Amino acid sequence: MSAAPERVDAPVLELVDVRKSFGPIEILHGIDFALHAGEVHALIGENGAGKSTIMKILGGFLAPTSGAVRLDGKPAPYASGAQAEAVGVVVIHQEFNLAPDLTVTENIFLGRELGGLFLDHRAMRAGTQALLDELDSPIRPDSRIRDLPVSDRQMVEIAKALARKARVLIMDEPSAVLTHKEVEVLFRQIERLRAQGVALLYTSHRLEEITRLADRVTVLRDGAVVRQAGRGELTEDGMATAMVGRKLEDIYPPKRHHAGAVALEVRGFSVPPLVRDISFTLRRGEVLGISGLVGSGRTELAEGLVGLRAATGEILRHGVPVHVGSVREAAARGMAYLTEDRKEHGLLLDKNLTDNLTLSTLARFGTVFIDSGREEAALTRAIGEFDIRAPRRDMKVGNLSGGNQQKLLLAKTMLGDPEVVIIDEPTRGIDVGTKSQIYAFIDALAAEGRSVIVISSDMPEILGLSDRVLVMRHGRIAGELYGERLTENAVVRLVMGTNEQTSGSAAHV
Amino acid sequence: QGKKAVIGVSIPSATHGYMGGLNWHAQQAITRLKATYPNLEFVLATAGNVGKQVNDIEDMVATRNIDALVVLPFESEPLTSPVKAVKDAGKWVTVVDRGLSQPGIEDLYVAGDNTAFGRVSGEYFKANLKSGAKIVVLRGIPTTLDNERVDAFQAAIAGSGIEILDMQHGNWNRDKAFSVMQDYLSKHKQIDAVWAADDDMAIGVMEAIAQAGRQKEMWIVGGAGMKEMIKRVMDKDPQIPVDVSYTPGQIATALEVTALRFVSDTPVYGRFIIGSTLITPENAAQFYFPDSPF
Amino acid sequence: MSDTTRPDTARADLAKQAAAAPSLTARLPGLSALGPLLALILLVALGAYLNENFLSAGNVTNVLARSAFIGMIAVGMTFVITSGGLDLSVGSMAAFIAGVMILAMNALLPTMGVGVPLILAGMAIALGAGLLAGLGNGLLVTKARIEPFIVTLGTMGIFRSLVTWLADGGTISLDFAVRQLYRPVYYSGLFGIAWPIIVFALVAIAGQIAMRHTRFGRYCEAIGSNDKVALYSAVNVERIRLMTYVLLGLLVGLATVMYVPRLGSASGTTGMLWELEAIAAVIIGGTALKGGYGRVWGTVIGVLILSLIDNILILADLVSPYLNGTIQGVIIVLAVVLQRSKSSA
Amino acid sequence: MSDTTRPDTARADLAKQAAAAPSLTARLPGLSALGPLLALILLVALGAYLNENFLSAGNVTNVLARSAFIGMIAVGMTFVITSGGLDLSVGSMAAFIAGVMILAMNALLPTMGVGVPLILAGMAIALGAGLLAGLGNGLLVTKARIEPFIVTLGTMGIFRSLVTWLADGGTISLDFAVRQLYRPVYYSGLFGIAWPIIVFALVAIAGQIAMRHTRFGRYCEAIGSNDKVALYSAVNVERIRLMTYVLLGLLVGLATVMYVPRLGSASGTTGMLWELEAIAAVIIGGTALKGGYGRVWGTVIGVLILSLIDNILILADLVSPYLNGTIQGVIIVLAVVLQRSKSSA
Ligand SMILES: Nc1ncnc2c1ncn2[C@@H]1O[C@H](COP(=O)(O)OP(=O)(O)OP(=O)(O)O)[C@@H](O)[C@H]1O
Ligand SMILES: Nc1ncnc2c1ncn2[C@@H]1O[C@H](COP(=O)(O)OP(=O)(O)OP(=O)(O)O)[C@@H](O)[C@H]1O
Ligand SMILES: [Mg+2]
Ligand SMILES: [Mg+2]
Repeated sequence: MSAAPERVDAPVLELVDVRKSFGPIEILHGIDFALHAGEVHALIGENGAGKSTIMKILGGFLAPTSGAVRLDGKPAPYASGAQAEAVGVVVIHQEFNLAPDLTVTENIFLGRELGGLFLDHRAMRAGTQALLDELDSPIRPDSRIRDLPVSDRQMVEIAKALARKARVLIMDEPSAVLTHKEVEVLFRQIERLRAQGVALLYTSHRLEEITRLADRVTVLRDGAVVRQAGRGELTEDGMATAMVGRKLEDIYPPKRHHAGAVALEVRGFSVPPLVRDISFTLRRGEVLGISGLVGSGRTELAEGLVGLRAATGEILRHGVPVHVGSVREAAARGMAYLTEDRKEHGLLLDKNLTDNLTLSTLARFGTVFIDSGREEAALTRAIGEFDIRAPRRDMKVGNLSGGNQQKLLLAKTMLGDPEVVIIDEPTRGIDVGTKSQIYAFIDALAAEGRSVIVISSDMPEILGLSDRVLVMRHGRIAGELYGERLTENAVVRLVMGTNEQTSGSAAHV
Repeated sequence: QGKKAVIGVSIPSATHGYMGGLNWHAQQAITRLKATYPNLEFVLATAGNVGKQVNDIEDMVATRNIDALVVLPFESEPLTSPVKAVKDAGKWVTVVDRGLSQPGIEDLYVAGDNTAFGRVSGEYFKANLKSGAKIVVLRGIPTTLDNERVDAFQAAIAGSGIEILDMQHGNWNRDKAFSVMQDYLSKHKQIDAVWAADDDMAIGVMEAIAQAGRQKEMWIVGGAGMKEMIKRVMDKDPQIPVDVSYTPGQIATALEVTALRFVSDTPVYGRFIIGSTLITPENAAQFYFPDSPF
Repeated sequence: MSDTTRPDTARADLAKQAAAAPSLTARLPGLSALGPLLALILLVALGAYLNENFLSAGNVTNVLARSAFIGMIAVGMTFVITSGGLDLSVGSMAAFIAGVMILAMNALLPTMGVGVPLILAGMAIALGAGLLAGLGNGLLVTKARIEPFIVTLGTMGIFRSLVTWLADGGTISLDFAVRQLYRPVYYSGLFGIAWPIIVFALVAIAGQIAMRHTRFGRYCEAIGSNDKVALYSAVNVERIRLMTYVLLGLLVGLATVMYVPRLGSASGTTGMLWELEAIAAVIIGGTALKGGYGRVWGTVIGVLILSLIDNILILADLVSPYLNGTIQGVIIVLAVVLQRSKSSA
Repeated sequence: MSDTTRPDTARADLAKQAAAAPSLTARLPGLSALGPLLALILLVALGAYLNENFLSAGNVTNVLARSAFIGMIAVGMTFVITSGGLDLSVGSMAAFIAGVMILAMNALLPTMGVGVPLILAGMAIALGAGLLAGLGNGLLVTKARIEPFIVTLGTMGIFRSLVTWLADGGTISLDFAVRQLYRPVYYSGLFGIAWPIIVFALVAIAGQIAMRHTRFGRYCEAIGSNDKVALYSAVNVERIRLMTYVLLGLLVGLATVMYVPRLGSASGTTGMLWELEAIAAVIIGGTALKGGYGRVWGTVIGVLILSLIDNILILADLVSPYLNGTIQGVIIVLAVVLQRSKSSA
């Protein structure tokens, strides 16, 4: 079925009949695949299809179990990521590959510091600043990675890769944690590199990005290539169908408008230093979206609400003021929060699926002793419900594919059966097929009479899911939109702080 | 004699029973001397290791302007130069118990006799055991003074036909001695006597023997004159027939004699060797200090 | 359509495999986990080869009973280390508790008289003192947020010097008559098994169960693995951390309750270097020093390895006793080499 | 176009905010970093208050010179800990090196005679022995992949027992004539500053520069922070780790070179507990025990704090000497409380 236009020039980097197994389980089944200079090649597939594994093999971070990696037609002369970088094959990893205790500059130049016997701090700092400027990023070169929000960390990853002067640049879901504006910056860089003749490999679950960027698309399903296509040959629908193996319906559930009693009321809520004076109400059966730029304080607000950050102001549940000083208290009040930072705050990467799934609700699994039977049953249910693809149930969560980690995190949050659930970036890195499942799930929560807050930087997602949208800017609520007035245009204008009257044309954020 | 004088006292810290006793005697003597001679001031420092002791001595000279130093060297060799430096600075030096490696530095030397300690013990074994008797030995912390004692002991029993089955380090520690003795008892079917070489170790040894129910088989000689042990000797405990004195009170003697130098014109130069005597039921009473913690 | 069948069967396979639940490799402890056990077995074999009395009931009882103090403490230490902490103070704490306990019993003697109530009072005091000491460490770590290394280095010095001070530099001894009554708690036993061994076994079993089958153990691992994640997962991180120190304090108290009847005394040297031995036992047993993974049964093996080395060195006249430390060091390292595969995997 | 300007200023504002706020806390060492310094200053003030001679040249020289041994070792330890390692063997290693050095010098004496060449030969031997000892630790950690805690616990016992064995349980002494020649290396100096102080200062400065301004230091931090990341970034993780242990071994050798002229001997108790003191100094100085962040100047302050505590305890007859440990412990904990703000942030 695959019918891609044959390229005449020789590929730069190539996989020939590559297979990869982890233990007894084969993940990749004979992949053939080539990257050409001056071309953006997109690799798409469901969560766990093997995209990251392919990228790691290309970048020298994993060795194929069988098959060959060829650079310029010859066997690739590298056995590690570091050696690959030395010959110009650079990877932006899906998992962050930054040392948390080091600063932005130190990370960007790690392994290739400037200076002779002594480090040339000034030059490295200037170099970093230049890179960040190029990326239009306000990150300070001296910030420690530990202190940066995820989106900024991703920008640092990108800057680090750009600094590597690549011949081949492999990007594993670089846009997943970025906002539209940052994605635009990224795309400009990608286009610049393509023009310079760099061979690029790109993956994303946002199919519109693929349509826009890719000169060539390879569709992966369960570790095998099922389709290759040139630019314009596949519509987004076509890609989704090829990935999932079945036709996808409209991914957003129909809107409901039957909100019930007020479940949560927030009055004059401030989370120092940024978030000030937030008030809103949330009804039963309602999905409330919160939109805003990166750094507008959405995460801080959410973390304040569930007691993870010191906050002032009032929280009322069912009209009664409650004290929420910790996640435990929040849970006791029926409130749960799903973090946007699954690596640092969400999952124990070196523990197995069960331990992670039940961690926040362990009290429900037995009284004195943990009932591992019930835990296993819960995992089986979660695997089914959220379509978690794990080769083995007892594997470390860190070895799950990125999207499956996110699904597990969702399952973990939902296990507590919360009445009010705040989901920060619910579908980061989740494939289109599963996205609709998650949307349906969120919809079902609301239909059951629960209240959901969705924080998302994905505009269609916010619009498609929410009954009502709060827009935050600079730590304050910039406006509230619902019903007729809930349009992309209106949200964008509030997000950007553009005057309501100026009927602007800001289409992209 | 109204002139103020500061006497620095540097001794090892109370890391085992004997040193505990020595600390106690030092503090008692200081309290007593301070009360008697108001013009005397004392600086007491205890050290857990050689380095710390040298530091203490330096500090006393540099900041407390001591006129005299009473020192019980943790080890002889490394303290020789630092103490010599004190002497060279014109201070009075009293050395207690362990001599310096270079003779003639100290003005006054008050000491127990480690060689005698081992010899007296060995002679008792030789006199009270038949040829072919089997004994086990517990040694202290590996140090020169432990070597001196053990060498003298071995020399004293030489030719007696007494067989030393085992010699392991009990580190002058009850717990360690207890487990070493337990292992000896598992290992050796016949043991006729134990030289525990220290009363703290003897206590651990006794417990191990009691546990094995072999009290009747062997007797024990410890050393240093811990009050509980002296009591047993006085009470004619067959397990503890004798003890060997190595009095921690020697520090008090040294302090008193040194103090005399500053409160009177009594010439006090010289060497006072407090020999190690065999403590038997007959003379035990004169070694018994029920108030001492040791 | 033929190209869709392959992935679908593949997916079904995957699902089946996943459903097949914890696989063999995870259920069996695996070579890495068996490392210390192997080392223990080798040591036992060596001991039996070197000395026929090695496997005698008497020697086995001795070794096990001696291991009991460090053993109980090491079980508590496993939880502290698993949750990312450390406690250097346990040895001094044991000495301090022993001192306090003996002084208290001697003081209560005139009013209570020699009898079981006095012993029980002493035990209660020891456990109470252990609890308070552990609480102190725990509060300094969790509330004052000081590095555990520093907190417990500080309290190590404090406890040690307090007991020396209480003992006036010498030894604190339990009244003779009381001791006679108390002695059997160390020396006697049930069905021929000494009490310390029984208590240690119970502590070890309870510890293993607590680590694997209770929330507390699970939370300790979670906190040690990533305390931020634990915090976001509604785990009361501070309380669990505090509890590990309190538990350890209690176990030090319990160890002291078993220790005092042995020699009936405490001094400034009691429990010297127990902390190092306990930590070493924990690490030899396969618990990660950085936290996140605890293995109580491994700790028990670690403790046994350490006390067997001493036992064997004395039973066999291998070399100069000066070199005991060398052999000890070599065996410790070798015991861990046997589980090297773990970190290299 | 007007609608795009606003957001851009908004972002610029944000950037400004971001630039303004953290810089104060990050650029300046900040309260957290100044904590140990503050503790040091308080201690000096206390000492000066208690005794007029405290600030005398003699006393200051004494305190600094004796800090030099632990100081040099602690500087090396800072690198080891920063890169996620640990070394418990340094104290025993120093004793062992001192023993080997003295025996070698005594053995060379008949052929070389008393003279500077003999001293230099001794120094070379000490440094060589340190290098080899560090290499041994390092290889066991990196090649055999054993937990540094276990490796160095093992080698701690090994070095300690080897020196006891070499000394035949007693003391190894440098020939008297040689000692007289060698003595000035500790007791004499340059422009009135004692040699150990000069050497320590040089080591500290070099260490600070190496940590902040060379690749080696940068890589140590990166490895300690996340060794996977370092590996992915073409850092030779194993070699850097190995180098930290070798460096530490060399510095232990250097410390021994300065130590031997002070006491002229070595025994089984030489360097006892230096490891604990060195590690404590590193942690008090603000280096994270888990690695990833090293602060050499903090270590120097930590060393000075520790040796000042001892010094001050002698200055004032505060209490029973039995309670010294209590005061010491309290001060250590307090010194770190002053930097508590760090972890709570
Ligand atoms: N080290 C490992 N051990 C075991 N299984 C692994 C390991 N690494 C990856 N896998 C498994 O290989 C499969 C492919 O993972 P990969 O990360 O390549 O997926 P992906 O296509 O990138 O998915 P996503 O879109 O969710 O990022 C997954 O089932 C994953 O769990
Ligand atoms: N630990 C931290 N240290 C320093 N600054 C922080 C830290 N966490 C967040 N910030 C800053 O606080 C501001 C608000 O961040 P927050 O994550 O709440 O924003 P957000 O609206 O949720 O954005 P995002 O879309 O990235 O989630 C940002 O400027 C961010 O850089
Ligand atoms: Mg992936
Ligand atoms: Mg956010």
